[in-house]
Amino acid sequence: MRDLIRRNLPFAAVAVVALVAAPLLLEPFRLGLLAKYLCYAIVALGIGLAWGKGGMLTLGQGVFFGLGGYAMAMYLKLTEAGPGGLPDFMVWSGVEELPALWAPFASPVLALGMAVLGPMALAVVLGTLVFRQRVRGAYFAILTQALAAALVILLVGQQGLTGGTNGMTNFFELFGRDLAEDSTQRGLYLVTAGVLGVLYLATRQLVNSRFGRLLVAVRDGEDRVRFLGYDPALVKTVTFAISAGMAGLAGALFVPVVGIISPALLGVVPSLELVVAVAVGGRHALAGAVLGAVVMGYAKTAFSEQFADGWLYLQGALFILVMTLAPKGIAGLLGRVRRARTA
Amino acid sequence: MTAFVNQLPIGLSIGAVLLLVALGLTFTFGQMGVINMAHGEFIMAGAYTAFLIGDLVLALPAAFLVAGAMGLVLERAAVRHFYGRPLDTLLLTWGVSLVLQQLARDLFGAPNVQVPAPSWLAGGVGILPYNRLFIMALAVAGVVAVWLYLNRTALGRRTQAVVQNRRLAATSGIDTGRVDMLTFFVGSGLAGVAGVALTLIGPVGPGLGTYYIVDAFLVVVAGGLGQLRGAVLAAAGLGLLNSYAEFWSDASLAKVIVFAVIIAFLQVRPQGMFVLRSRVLT
Amino acid sequence: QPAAEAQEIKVGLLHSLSGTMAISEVTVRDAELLAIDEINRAGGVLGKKLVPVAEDGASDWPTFAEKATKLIRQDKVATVFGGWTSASRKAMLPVFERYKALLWYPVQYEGLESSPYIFYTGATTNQQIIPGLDYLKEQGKKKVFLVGSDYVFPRTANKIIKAYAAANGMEVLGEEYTPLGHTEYSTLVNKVVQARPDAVFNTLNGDSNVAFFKQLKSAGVTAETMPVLSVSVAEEEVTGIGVDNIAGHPVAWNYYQTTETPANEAFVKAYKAKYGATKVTSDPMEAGYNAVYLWAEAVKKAGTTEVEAVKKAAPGISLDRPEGKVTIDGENQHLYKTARIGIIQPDGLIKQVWDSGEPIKPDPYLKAYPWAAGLAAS
Amino acid sequence: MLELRDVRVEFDGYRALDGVDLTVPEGELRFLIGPNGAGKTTLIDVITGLTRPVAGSVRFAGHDLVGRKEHRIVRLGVGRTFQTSVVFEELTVLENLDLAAGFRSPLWTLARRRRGVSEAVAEALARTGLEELAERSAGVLSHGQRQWLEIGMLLAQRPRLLLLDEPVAGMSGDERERTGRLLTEIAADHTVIVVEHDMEFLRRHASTVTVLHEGKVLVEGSVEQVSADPRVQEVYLGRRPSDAAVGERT
Amino acid sequence: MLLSVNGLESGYGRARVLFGVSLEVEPGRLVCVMGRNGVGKTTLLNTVMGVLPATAGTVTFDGRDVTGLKPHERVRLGMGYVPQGHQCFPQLSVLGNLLVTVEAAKQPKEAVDEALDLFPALKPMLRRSAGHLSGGQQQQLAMARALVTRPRMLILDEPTEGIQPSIILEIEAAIERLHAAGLAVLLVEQYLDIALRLADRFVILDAGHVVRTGDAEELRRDDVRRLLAV
Ligand SMILES: Nc1ncnc2c1ncn2[C@@H]1O[C@H](COP(=O)(O)OP(=O)(O)OP(=O)(O)O)[C@@H](O)[C@H]1O
Ligand SMILES: Nc1ncnc2c1ncn2[C@@H]1O[C@H](COP(=O)(O)OP(=O)(O)OP(=O)(O)O)[C@@H](O)[C@H]1O
Ligand SMILES: NC(N)=O
Ligand SMILES: [Mg+2]
Ligand SMILES: [Mg+2]
Repeated sequence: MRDLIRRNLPFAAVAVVALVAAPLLLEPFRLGLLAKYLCYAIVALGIGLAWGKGGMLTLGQGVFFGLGGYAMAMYLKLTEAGPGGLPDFMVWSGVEELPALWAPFASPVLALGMAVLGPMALAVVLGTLVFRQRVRGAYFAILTQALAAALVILLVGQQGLTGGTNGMTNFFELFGRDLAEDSTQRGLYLVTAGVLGVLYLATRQLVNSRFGRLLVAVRDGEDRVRFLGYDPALVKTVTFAISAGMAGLAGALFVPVVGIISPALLGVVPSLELVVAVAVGGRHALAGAVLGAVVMGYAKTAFSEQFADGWLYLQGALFILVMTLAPKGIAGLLGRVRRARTA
Repeated sequence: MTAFVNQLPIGLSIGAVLLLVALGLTFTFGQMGVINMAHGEFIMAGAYTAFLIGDLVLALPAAFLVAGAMGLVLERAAVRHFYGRPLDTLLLTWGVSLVLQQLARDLFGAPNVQVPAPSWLAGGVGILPYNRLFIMALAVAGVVAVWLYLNRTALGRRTQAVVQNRRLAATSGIDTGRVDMLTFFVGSGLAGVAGVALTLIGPVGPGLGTYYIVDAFLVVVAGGLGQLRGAVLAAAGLGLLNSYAEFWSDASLAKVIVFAVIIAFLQVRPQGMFVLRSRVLT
Repeated sequence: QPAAEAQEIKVGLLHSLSGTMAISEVTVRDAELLAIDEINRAGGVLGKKLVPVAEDGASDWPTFAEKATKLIRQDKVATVFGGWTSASRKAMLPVFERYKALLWYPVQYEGLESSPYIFYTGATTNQQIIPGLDYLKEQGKKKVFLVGSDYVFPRTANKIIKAYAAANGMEVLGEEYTPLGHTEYSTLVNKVVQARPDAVFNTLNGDSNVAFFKQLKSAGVTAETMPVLSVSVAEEEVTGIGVDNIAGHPVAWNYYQTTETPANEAFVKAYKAKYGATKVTSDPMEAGYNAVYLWAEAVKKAGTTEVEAVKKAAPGISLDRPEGKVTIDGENQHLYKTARIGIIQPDGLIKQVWDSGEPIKPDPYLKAYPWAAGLAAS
Repeated sequence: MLELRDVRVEFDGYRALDGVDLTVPEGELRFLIGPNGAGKTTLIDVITGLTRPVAGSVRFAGHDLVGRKEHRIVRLGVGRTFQTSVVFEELTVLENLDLAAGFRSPLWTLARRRRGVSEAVAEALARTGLEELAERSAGVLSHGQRQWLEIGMLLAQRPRLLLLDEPVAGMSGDERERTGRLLTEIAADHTVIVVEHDMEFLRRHASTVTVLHEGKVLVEGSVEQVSADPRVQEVYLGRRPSDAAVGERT
Repeated sequence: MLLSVNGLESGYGRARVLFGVSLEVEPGRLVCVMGRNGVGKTTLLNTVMGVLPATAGTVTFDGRDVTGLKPHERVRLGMGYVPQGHQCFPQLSVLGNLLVTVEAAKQPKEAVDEALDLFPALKPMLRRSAGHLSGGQQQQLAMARALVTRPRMLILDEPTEGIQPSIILEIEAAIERLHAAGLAVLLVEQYLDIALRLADRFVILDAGHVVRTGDAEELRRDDVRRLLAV
């Protein structure tokens, strides 16, 4: 019992800061940014699971994030257009009738369901195809990267259906509440933080379970696992789907928080940035993944505000330094400090 | 009909471009397992070298040296701490690529620069301009040189030994550090050569590398890791596929089709076109 | 501190300083900085100095929205000058409308928009695309091929072109889009060459233009046999494309470095003095430069930087700018602008061959063009 | 009951197995010897689905094994160890064993934490003498300790057919003895096939021996019969049968 | 003294494995390192070769302190190593494996033929990929590979593991011949009888400490043998 409390103390402390202190102390604009980082942290958590524990380096997590985001955006656009109305971008793209694909997204339940289940379904299909054929390592990484590139091109090309390069923006209300209101934004922040907390605990539980051990075994010796009677493809597909679902949910939260979804948010570069964030935070620990997303998100904002002209140097340098000096990321560094103190 | 027939040489010439940009990767990725995302920026460095020198032929060896030297520095300063962790190198070198892009922007300015094409490359035969033929010739020459290097020289053999069993290589008397440096030098140098060639057909600016990097890796993946003949066939195949897919639909859809075909292909041949089977369990 | 603050007015500059769009946007930012310098040297606005706060949009639309919010809410700037691509403008629009702040957008665009919180200082379609088409028609070009980047500006522009062609006895032989940043044009060039059009209408943006023109030239296409009219290639792109590859082809804009006005002489001189003698000036730069002056004028007229007052003061303001006289239209917050067709010269500059004579009234929804009815269905 | 009929395996034209017939009845401890490269490991690979034969059939307890996926074969009750041991270095010894024992439970039940030590795992720990190392991660084990862990994982799987590829290589004399006794014990109610080169080990523990040579079964019989066979001496034991008593171990 | 190891310590990360190991190999002598599984034999050889860094102590080869040298530099000084577990360059051919080593060690090509004469079983498979060989074949290749560097001292980690009896005899004979020809050998071996036949001296390790050294005769003593029992 004591052990249980001790183990959860850091988590509880962070939760109090995030849920109580942050909304009180931060001005609305900054709180909104923090909410955005937390959305990324949810994606990072999934990457931490799939890559850190399962060894699947997914460079296409933006795809799932994007699907979730688009599902939510479609719902928002439809409520705003009202029954029979058309979303603004369709009007200037010359679309005259609501495409059939859009119809289900008028329902918030279906839209949210699609935001999570859609990415999971895609992950299951893709996972079944590639994992069963034992595509892995760098092959898998590059395939997912190509997937991200392809999806962006597809979305951009279907301007009437998706808003093209612009994506979708200009949202006004969510479940009847004015999105411009600071109180709505604070509420969204709290929801995001809460979702992240719950997912973190659930993922931690999963990682510490026997399934988690199996996952590590698959990562380190996929072929050997077969001879223990498990199907690694199934284990990987399930994990990949879970991480895709998380990314989808994060995307759905992101849209009302940030107010835009566009192909620029889900292509090769943002997908890579998320993986980088996980690496910086420390992919071997779930907390590291979350931490990395928040730190890198903050660093990007801070650097680009301070040094609008040369911030890429700083971001690149920060990242190269962490990778070379602390290959296990910030979490690894903290672990080392803690061990050194107890030793 | 002519248009249709024309697509054949066009496809091959697209393949030659793909092959040229991917050739260096068969070294750094195929041989050493390093997923070098800064490969694109080494291509860019080659292109800027051509810009500075202003003469295409002189630029070829110079770009090889410049990009090679950059690769050498990258290898010594960072990549060497990452052997055995190929997926981590991907992230590291991506950071490097960001910095190099920004550096180019500061050194040469954000706008594109122009490398004049030599007058003897004006004109062409049939649908293929001389500059495309030049690129195809360069790709062929590159493949031959790489093949000879890997299979006919002691250095090539040493490279393979280090990749396959680093520790054993060291205890067999191979200076693994030097082999790593050399391999990275050659792989990066080849990127520089590709950069010179690309000045003939595309923009020369800080973003140059980003336009080619995903395609280059796809060629290596479809061909089979470290497999030269695989890379050649994959490049030609993807070039033709691209050319006909774009001919029938459009450039956007062609890219999507290429990706779909690669996934389908990996269903049949999960490790790319040519696989080196090994009995070692992973 | 408060005393000093009272002596300053913060204005936001929001352009891509990194990423693909940096190529173009950095120069616009530079031109805006030049205008701020000049105004400050002349005593500022309402006796206060302008202090630029620059942010990087990073060629990423959501970042534009985020940085716009930051400029408005955190820095409390009086106004923002920024954006280039339509996507970045669309991303920023709700932010400016939500916080009732002002954006000055300096680039030609596809029209069909007039936000109460945006001033558009670049051309709308009837000040660039349609004059370009008129020019082609005048030159006897009846068959055109449309080539563009895959996003909203080229797609909308091409819709307008097709409607125009239908109404004016022109034939559109093909319409092709490539992703932004695409560099492999051999297939597309083959399609164009096989279609044998009289002219190509080019709405490619950014680096793709370099690849397109280089590969077109190697395929033996010349400006004599098949002119390519571009609406997104200005002076600073010419160097990167290579003068040899593009000389002789026409472009459509409102301003060229060679435009002969006293204001332009001063602008070019000042710009080169500040940024280097080899630098060129272009239409979007000039539109950004103008934006700062127009806003300053409106503030002077309103006697305050308060947004609603500035909006109210702006309509009708008319200034002599490098491109000639521009006037703020009260109805849609666009400018009256003179359309100009130019030919790219071997020295890399653009020589005007045609102009609309007087400034054209902005018509973002093309209400004055019967053939365009139905294009703007809102 | 295991039955192989006319099994052929080719690698790029090279015949690694060239028509092998082999029958191992239930409850037998069968030893498989043969020169390096004779095809012993390949034979195990074929049975466990790692290598697909170009011809022939492999039947186990009424099931045809050819073409089945590896993990399905394991689920039929066929377990193996590897010549070069492969264990999960980041997991503890206990977790390695638990994983091996857990494949029968459905995937979703794995979502719970491991509580305590299951019977199969406890037994495997005891039999392999790894109790003291139970909480250490497998990555720190020495070569010989890994061999034991491999055997432990095999035991924890509770298979009906056990295939062991050179289990005592790298073990010290005492450990060989312990392994031998363990195998004999297991063979009482399981089918066990052991690949080994250690003739002394065979002499002490083997009843029936199959000798493989160049992808074919050369002879089958008791240790004495086999060692006395001149062909076996020629290709395997060496020309000095008396000297071949390289039995005494540390 | 050809090789002298003094107070050597090393390990993996924070786990220490060797605690002040000292031993010596005279020119032309064969020293056998023995001990139970996991006592640190492989760790010792790896540290001697420079694969693992020594955290304390020195390794001197031929009068030269090599403690800080890289593995390949030690090979060029004449230390030939056959690691445990029949390792090879799997995608190179058998001949490629030998060639790459002979070139790296800057030895003439004839060294390859000499090595092959010692392991004739390799001759018919020179063109095959080494990764496709059986375990025993790979072990022979590993020995041959160490020999082509023309070492002055051979360091062998359980060279007979996984090898068929007749070839064990051959390997033993080969070691004996090499030894007789003046090559110094540091050998880790589990087969006591082989150790008895080959060794001039032995070193017994336990838990990272040297617990006993002596000459071949002493190995026969029961109290020494007990050190090796579990
Ligand atoms: N994947 C493969 N590709 C090519 N040849 C192979 C492959 N696997 C095995 N071989 C060849 O098949 C033959 C039999 O190999 P196998 O490993 O079964 O021998 P073994 O009897 O287990 O030998 P050892 O006692 O040395 O372990 C060897 O000659 C080997 O080279
Ligand atoms: N890579 C490693 N990381 C951590 N610990 C290790 C590692 N390799 C070995 N060890 C530990 O070091 C100790 C010595 O291992 P070593 O391999 O040197 O033993 P050995 O005497 O060669 O045993 P064997 O006879 O089984 O080969 C063992 O207890 C082992 O647990
Ligand atoms: N408005 C433009 N050119 O995107
Ligand atoms: Mg074997
Ligand atoms: Mg050992």
